[in-house]
Amino acid sequence: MNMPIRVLFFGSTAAVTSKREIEMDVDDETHARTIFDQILTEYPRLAAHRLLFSVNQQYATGDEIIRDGDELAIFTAVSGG
Amino acid sequence: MNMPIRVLFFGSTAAVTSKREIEMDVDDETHARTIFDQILTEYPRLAAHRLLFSVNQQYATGDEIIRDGDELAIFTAVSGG
Amino acid sequence: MFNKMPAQDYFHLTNEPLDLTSIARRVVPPECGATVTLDGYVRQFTKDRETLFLVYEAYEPMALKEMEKLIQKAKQDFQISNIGIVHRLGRLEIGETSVVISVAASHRKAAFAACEWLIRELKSTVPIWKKEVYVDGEEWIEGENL
Amino acid sequence: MFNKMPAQDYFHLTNEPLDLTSIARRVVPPECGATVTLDGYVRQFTKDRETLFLVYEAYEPMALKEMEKLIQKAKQDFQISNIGIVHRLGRLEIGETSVVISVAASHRKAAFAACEWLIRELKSTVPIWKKEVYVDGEEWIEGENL
Repeated sequence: MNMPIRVLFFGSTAAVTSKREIEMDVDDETHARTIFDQILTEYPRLAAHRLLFSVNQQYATGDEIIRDGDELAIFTAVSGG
Repeated sequence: MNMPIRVLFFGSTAAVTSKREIEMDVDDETHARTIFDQILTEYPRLAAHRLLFSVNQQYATGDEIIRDGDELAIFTAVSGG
Repeated sequence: MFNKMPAQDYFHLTNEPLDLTSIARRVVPPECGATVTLDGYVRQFTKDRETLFLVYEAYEPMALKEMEKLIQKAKQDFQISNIGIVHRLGRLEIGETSVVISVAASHRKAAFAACEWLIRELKSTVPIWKKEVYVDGEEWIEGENL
Repeated sequence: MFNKMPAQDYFHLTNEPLDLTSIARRVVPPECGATVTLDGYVRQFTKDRETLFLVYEAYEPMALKEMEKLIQKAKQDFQISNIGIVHRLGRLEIGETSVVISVAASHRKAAFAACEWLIRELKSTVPIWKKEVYVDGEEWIEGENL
């Protein structure tokens, strides 16, 4: 069963992908890691960066089970302050 | 040979002596300690306080040789900040 | 003088200029005696390269959650009363304040330690990014600047 | 934005209210990235006794000399750029700022350490005294409050 999720990009990752946000249909009960890997395959230039991942606005390990409507994000090491 | 000097009081020491400043005539080449001791004798209630001493706006040890026109001061442990 | 509002923690992202005084004052409860405030701003030179201006971008809802976590952790680990954290976003000119962290405490030692911990953690965990714009190009900075 | 005046050390005694922002900003040179500011103010309660207001008095010329010594020593011992110290004198109401110490540095660690050292030294060496005025009396405080 497919379900829609959103993946957000910021700063460097938005520049590399030329996108701020994509929608994807993924299988139910997919691990976050699978989705992140799929995006890295689609945008190989991302791999040159120090990446961080989040699921529903929490830092992600990749083990998270993704559900309908979840909000994922891929961004580089932060530089606020 | 006598010479005039000034001794200043602040905060607690001004309250205890009811004075902000006194003028004294002292012998030339007197040690600061001698003058401070003389004032403590005159105002014995000062001895109940944690006192600090200065000569010409520098913390004093008592060994300073006092000269004409010097500015001495007696005050309690500081409490700014 | 104290504000009429009760002193409290707060955290905030804004596109408007930051005012140190009003931020530092919002965290002060009546039993406190000292506030320590860290004020970060746009440097004109980074390793001899001249910056024209900066752009800060945040993953706003996550940044706010991370800021709230930092405040909770700091209040658990340090003997402090209140914390204020405000980070500016958007375009910042040279010299403008990008971040203010204020910590009020009865004992200033704890306020210093907590404020130093908070800025270090903010720079490594809160999802905000800085783009340096130079005369001859621009780059998103990745990772904490030392 | 930076002031037109070049950033510099300064130290000052005043009967006027203190403004954190303007003090913190006067010490910032273009190569710096952070300022740490200590802001001390009048507590409403000291050990459950309620303060109505405070009076600060200084041995002004000596206090300025001691402040200048602290600045020189701090700049020798810590890797910092500029220091500002302003102490208020006269009558202060509850919540009003009595002292502001701002330290600008390229590396914030040095700014934190120097600011903490400066307030500790100021409280033990600069000839300024505080009188607490309570509902039922008043007293000159002798020695540093902890």
